[in-house]
Amino acid sequence: MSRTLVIVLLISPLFGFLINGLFGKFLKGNEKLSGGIGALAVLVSFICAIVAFAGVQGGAVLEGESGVLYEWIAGEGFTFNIGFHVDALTTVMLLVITGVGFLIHVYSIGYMHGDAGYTRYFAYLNLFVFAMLVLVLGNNYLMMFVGWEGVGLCSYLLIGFWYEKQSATDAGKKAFIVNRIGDFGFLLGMFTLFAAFGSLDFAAIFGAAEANDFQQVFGGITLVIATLLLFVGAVGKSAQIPLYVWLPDAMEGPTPVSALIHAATMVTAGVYMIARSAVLYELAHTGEVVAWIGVLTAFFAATIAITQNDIKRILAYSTVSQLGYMFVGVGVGAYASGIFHLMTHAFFKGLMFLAAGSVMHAMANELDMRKMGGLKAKMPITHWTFFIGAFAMAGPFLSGFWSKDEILHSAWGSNPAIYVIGLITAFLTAFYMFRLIFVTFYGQSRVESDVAAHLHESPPVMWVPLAILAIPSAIIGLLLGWGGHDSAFHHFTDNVFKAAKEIGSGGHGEASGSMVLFMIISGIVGLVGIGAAWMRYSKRTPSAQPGTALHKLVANKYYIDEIYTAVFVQPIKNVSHYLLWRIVDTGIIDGIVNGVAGAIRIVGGTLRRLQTGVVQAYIVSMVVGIVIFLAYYLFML
Amino acid sequence: MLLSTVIFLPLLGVVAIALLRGMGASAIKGIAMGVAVLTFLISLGLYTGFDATTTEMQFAESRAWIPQLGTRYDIGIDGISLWLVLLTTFLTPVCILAAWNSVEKGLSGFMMSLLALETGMLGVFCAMDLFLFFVFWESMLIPMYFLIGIWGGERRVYATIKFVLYTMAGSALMLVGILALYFQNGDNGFALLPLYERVGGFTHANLLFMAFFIAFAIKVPLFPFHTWLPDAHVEAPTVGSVILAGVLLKMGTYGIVRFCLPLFPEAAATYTPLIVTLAVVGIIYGALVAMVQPDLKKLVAYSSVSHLGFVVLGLFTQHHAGIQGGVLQMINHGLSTGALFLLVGMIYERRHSRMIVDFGGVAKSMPIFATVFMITTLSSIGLPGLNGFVGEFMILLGSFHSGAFSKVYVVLAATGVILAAVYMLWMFQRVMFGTPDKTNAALPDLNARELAVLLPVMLFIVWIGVYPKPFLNRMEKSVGVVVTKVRQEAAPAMGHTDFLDNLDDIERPTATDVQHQKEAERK
Amino acid sequence: MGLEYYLMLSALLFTTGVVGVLVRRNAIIIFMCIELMLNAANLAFVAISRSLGQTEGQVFVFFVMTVAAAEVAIGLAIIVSVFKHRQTINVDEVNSLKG
Amino acid sequence: MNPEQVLFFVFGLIALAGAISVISFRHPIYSALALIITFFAQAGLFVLLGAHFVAAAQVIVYAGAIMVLFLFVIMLLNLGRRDPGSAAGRGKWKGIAVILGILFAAEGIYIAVNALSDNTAVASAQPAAESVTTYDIGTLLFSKYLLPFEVTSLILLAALIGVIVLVKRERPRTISRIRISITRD
Repeated sequence: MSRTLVIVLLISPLFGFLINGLFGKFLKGNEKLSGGIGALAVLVSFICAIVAFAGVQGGAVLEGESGVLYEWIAGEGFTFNIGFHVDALTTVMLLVITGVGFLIHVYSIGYMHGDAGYTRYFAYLNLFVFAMLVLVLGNNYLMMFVGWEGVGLCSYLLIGFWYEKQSATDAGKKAFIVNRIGDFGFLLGMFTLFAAFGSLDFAAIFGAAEANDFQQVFGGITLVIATLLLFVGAVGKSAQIPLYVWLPDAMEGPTPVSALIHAATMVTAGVYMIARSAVLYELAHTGEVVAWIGVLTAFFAATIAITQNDIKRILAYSTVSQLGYMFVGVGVGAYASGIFHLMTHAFFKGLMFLAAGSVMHAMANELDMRKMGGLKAKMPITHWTFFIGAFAMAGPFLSGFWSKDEILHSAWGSNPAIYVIGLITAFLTAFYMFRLIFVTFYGQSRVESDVAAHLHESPPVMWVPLAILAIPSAIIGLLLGWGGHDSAFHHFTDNVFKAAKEIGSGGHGEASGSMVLFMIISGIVGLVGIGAAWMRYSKRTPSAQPGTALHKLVANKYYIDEIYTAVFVQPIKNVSHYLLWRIVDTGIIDGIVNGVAGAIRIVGGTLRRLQTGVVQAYIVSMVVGIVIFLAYYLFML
Repeated sequence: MLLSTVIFLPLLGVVAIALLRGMGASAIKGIAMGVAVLTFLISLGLYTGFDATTTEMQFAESRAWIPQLGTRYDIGIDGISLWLVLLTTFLTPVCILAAWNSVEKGLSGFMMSLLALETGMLGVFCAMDLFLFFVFWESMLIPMYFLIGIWGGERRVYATIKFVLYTMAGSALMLVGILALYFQNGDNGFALLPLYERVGGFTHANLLFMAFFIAFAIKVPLFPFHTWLPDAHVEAPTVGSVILAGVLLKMGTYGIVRFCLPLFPEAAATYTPLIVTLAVVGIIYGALVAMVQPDLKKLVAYSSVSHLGFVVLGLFTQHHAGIQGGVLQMINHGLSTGALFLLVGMIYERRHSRMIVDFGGVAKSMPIFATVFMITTLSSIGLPGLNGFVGEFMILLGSFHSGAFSKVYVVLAATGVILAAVYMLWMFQRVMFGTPDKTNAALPDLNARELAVLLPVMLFIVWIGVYPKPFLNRMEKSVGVVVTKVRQEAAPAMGHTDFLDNLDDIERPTATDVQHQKEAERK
Repeated sequence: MGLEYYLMLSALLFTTGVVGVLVRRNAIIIFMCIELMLNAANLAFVAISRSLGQTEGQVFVFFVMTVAAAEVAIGLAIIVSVFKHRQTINVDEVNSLKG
Repeated sequence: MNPEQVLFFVFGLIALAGAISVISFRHPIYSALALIITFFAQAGLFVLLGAHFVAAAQVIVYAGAIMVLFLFVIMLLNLGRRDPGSAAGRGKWKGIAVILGILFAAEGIYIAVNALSDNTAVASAQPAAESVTTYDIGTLLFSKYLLPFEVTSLILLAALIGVIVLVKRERPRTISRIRISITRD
């Protein structure tokens, strides 16, 4: 666990970015080279991450003084460092980011083939990895925020990657701005923490918070306010209610980007942040808010996912929904389970996105699953990998099952209502995922004939990453999750959450009831969902027009976007344009200024008449003045 | 002598150009560029020779000037003015290079105005004598008047007059203030430093504070004194806009930190609620109005109103981080808004339009331009890793931490961060993205000269963002002086009520209470 | 002779000059009246100089004379050129200063 | 009454009469001649005050050079016959002017009589018995007032150049116009 290792790990993608970004012009036309550089940069990081992972076995930590690289912003009474904190939690994130990241880089080499912005794409992707690494490596909230905003930027750039498309740039802008709203909360949360603790270092804050040794800037509810503000940031970044609206639109970006940023890594940053701040959330008792927002989002997004026909959008809503599960996990105090789900989700959702990309690649970028069907025969690898991903998320035995079940189990211990909603969502999840599978890969082919002609399996550079990702998606849950709260994963991360566990013990109530019972219930619910989807969709296509009013409401995503536009966007635009600019600025303020000028002109115009041009008239007035002044001076003083 | 050399070397350039006017355009440009670069290089001596450990004025010079009036030629710099001096000497050669081919008439006059302006601005930042300060303050108006009035756009006369009259209205008040200080300064004439050490404040301190503050607020410009700015920017030639945004506006905020705060700390504390309200209104108002501007230059101009609101907010925090952030943000705004105006100027030269609707898809035809524009935009909206973030973060942190005013202001000000993203990215999208039409598709990308103009600015944008320590280091002590003054003497004037702060009164079990309770239950 | 007599005479001469400037229209005569006023001032200078026993007053007279000479030269040149343009030196008719 | 007093009144009355004549004569040439008389009378007063150098300068510079210039211009412009505007507008300011004149003179005399008597510096000063010599003035001019002295030369130079510039322009038309005006009369 040396600092050099961490620096290499961090800097490698930055180099990749600089090479592709600055010298991209000279790499033009050599796709292999720029793609190779991009992938290699992340591979180096991945290897470093494995070394780091090995180094933190048994609870070793790189942090504090030893991790400080340099003083960033410092002055009288405040010091913010660029420094690292590497523990078990960090290495899990590192492995996910660099591991999944590397595979997606490799996949992109094939997927982006022939695109005009090839080098630009890899530059952005490397920059994203760099920012994401900053986010998880930082030993203080400010550094986390740097990465936080950095990944937001990359997300913006990559969503709007095909900038000639209006919808893509709109989506990018929307993502950035909605994220900014969240960041606004994060920023204020940091200020509250700084005001309370005089520092933003994790170690200092958590230590002082446990010892109850800090400034109560908002009275007894300082930590409540701080954690809720930070949670606003998480809501924005991890697309929870009410700021989830950007994520479905973000599917305008290239599909590998959706896989990496909008499924596997960036959107889980909020979960990571809360897990990292576990001590604070335990002390402030705000976990319940987090859990409720999470479970509601999970349910809400799942309902929307049922009605969508665009495969990437379904995956997007399923991501929102799964993120909700993760928030339930960290909200109810099952931090390790939440992070475990984060990890399994990264594998199976990344896998599904890449598989969806593979479908798009074959289908000439068609996304509407009503125009697919029966793809199984033409694209067996894609089908099987997709199937594994979907089953990992919805059904029993594969990775997602283990992590989700741990969360639900903990939720029951915390609040049965959350558990029930979570279970219903699990049913919905199974239903919409397999609706997607059956409509896309089974049944009659509805592919248009000209597309059908060159329907083909993707090249190895694309399907190999799929196959590799399918392995952890299938087995990692069993490997690391066996034993529920006593599993290997829990042991590995034990040290990180020990402090929070101690504070929280009793608060959440130990999960009661047998784990096995819960697993059986979840398994059955999942299978029922799959069965329902089979009944409904294995033979039939989803209807083109929504039927009932409720269906229509859900299919239109509850009109949330329209409501936001009508309530926030348009009024602000109109007020700014008509009231502030036209009336206040041009009318009132400039009116006063020009009015003063006009008044002076009128007075001057009147006084002008006095200037007859006859010199003697001037002299007369001058002499009158002299006489009066002299008289005053001589006789009055 | 180093400081005097830096201040007056550009004036020497003016004389040289005046004498050699007949030598042709390239000679004039060469002289101007040479002088500007030389000034910058010499001014680097100020940076290397600066002692960050002292609060004294450095490189100080003191000579009798007009003994009958009690005015002296006293100059010197501290950690605050150092950066503004360097910003000025840095931006001037950049501007000259940017204007290389764009001046069609009166090239020698243009270059002379630019160099004379540099002397005026440097003088303002170095003067340690009130009278000298005023002379520089006013003298810098003249070249600016010519720059906008001769080389400006269609409504340049209206804009120039508005600019000059607005400023003069403030200057008149400031002159009264300077005279009032003179009469309270005993035998020290117009010297500034003895005023700092004066104990017991001044008579009519509140009025004097206002006299100075309004003059500076107009220059900043603080809402609602800002309406000259959009007009001046729109009509000014590119270089004029750059200097205006980059340096001239900083003279207002510099004045606040040099005069208003240390001289009248109590009055400053008294008026803090009012001023901070105006600053926050300016932040939000500027951002909202910027959002709906159809003209690129106007958009950037209103964004300046928003950004300078942040600076003023920072300066009135009575907090190290806040004031340091405010000073740093002056530099940052100079760099990023300066760069934005340069970029707008470059695209205007190609397209002869500044209307956003005329653009679209420019990223396709001008990828390098789009990249630089993107970096500048991000710097302007305060993305971490670039300069704007460091300043904004420190300002907001300081405001939140200081307790000089309610935290509600900070929350409102922080919304400016969101709005900045809205208007800048929306503008960027409309200009850069989409499919270019025939005219826009034919625009040539940046040439080597234009890159040479922009790259140094980009370098500093990244540098301050990644490693601001050299900057913060050198201003720390000087800011400390201001903070001590403001805190000590302002303490009695504080004591506002704040509904957020009153949350103390609400009874709430603390975390440890809960823990104890649980332990008790378990037992 | 007391100083006050000289000063009174100076005041009377000066007043005469002032009245002349006010009542006359002819630019040349107005000019002469200005010379008259300057001379009245000179008289006061010399008288006070003598009364104080200092030489400075006379030096100032010397300067006044120099300035007067310069002024007359310029003034008459202006009159000549005004006459060239307007064929008149009547100050009533020269009113381009009218606002 | 000693001779000095007699001479003071004689010269004073001549000067005053001359001055009044200057502003009363309709004819500029008469005015000019009256002004010369005033200057001569003033030179006499200077002699009475013991200022011989100034008296001489008065005669040479004013009466000699300046007035010649006046006469020359009057003749050049052929203004000799009458005051062109006097008939039309003389009365316009006359009343006001006279009243102002009386007030102004009264104030001046008041200063001469009263205000100065309060001024101890002037009142207590001993009148110099001896006259000031040219030597004294010269010494002062070339020592204490050297810089102003040199500056006056610049003023004269500026005047010289100014005059040339003023009169030089449009020379051909100038001559013809003057000719016209001459022939017209």
